[in-house]
Amino acid sequence: MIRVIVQQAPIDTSVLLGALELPGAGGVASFTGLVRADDGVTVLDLEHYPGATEAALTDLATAASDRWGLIAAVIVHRVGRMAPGERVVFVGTAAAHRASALDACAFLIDRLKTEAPFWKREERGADARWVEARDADEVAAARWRADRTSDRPD
Amino acid sequence: MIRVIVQQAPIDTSVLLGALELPGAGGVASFTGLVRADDGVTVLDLEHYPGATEAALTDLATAASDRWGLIAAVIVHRVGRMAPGERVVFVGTAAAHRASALDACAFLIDRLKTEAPFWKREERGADARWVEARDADEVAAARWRADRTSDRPD
Amino acid sequence: MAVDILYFAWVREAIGTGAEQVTPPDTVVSVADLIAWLSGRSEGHRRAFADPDRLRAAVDQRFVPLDAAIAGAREIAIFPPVTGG
Amino acid sequence: MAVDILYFAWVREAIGTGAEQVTPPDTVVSVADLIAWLSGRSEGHRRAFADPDRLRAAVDQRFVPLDAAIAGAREIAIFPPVTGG
Repeated sequence: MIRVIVQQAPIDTSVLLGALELPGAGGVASFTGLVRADDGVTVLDLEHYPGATEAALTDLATAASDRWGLIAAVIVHRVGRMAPGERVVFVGTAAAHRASALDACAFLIDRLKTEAPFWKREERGADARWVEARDADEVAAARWRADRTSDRPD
Repeated sequence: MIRVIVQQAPIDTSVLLGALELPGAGGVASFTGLVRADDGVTVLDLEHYPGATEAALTDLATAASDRWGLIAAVIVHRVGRMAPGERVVFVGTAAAHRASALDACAFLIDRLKTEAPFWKREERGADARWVEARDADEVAAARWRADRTSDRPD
Repeated sequence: MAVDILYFAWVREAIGTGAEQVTPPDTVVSVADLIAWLSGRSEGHRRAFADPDRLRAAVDQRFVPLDAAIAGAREIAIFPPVTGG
Repeated sequence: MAVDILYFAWVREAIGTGAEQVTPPDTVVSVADLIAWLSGRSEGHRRAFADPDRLRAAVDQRFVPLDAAIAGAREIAIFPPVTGG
């Protein structure tokens, strides 16, 4: 089961997490990204490339499913304006064993950061600036690019 | 915030996941372990060592908090009899950045498997057997024993 | 041949529009050629495209390097490195 | 001196009780000594402790290797390798 959603509405993580608990699943992993509430940001505004975004996320979810034999992979990304503390993104995976679910979840959020066409604009009161891409995100994504199998057992 | 619970009651993951979204948290990671519904098990019965269990889980959560500078670490483990599809364990972490939350979450479930005094007994109809410890779990736990820092950037 | 050009984030803001249709000459073969050619359209284009190292592109919704050919493309998007998640 | 002994999982089942109080002689210094000494208490103990490689132990609720000393211990638990999570 692959599910990819780009939405304006707030993300309901409890519904998403529960939906991953499918027959055969021994482990469900999730990652939720939040607007940091501690760095002076008053609004996070997220722009995306409609159509291309959904295609990129579907490609990632399919790649993770194939590589780790997932039972389910879900990616939900919010766009538009959001406040500190709100959820920006949810990634969830289900697999027979925990290592597959955990590795696939980390893979999806790492790769999403560099491969899905979203752009963040931070507002701090009247000041607004586009967030710069981080080299560290490229490094994190590159970890998964080599066709290395996990160093953890399943 | 460190929270460790050993309980007979079903685990409510949505409440636990939501409670990790504290100020300063940019990433929340979770792992939920489920009774596999596909291998003929009709009942999973979980025994533990009261007192020692809570101490072991608290030690693990504290170690993870210190190592990754977590904002929150939560471990909830169910004991007693449960049916296929039910949740056995929930591990959740919150950190400023995603890598810390993800690594700490994997660390907690890997180490819990070999260091917390729980024992699983599987029933398949009238047949019951104690689950054998798996070498693979020792290997997974050993990954974290060396004081290696994560190979992913924060 | 006419092609739809899309802009996102600060590229869109600098140019002042998120989409336009253009008909580049035959000498425009790659995305990089297109960017150089578009730079002449306005002061906003010139500013947005001043440093091609800061630009990324997609042809028909697939990410491509800037030296990718644009022959046959219907939709070309030009934007900064992505920052989602 | 009297010490509380706890058993878990199949060790508990083989012995037929989850807890007992014993007073080992002074020659019983380590957990391994204790296990060998307890083996003589019943057929169930003998079966449970037949293969010490399959046993783990905790002294006063802290995991210890089987060669750990038990001097001063109030509570010693003997059990199979753990299988939680």
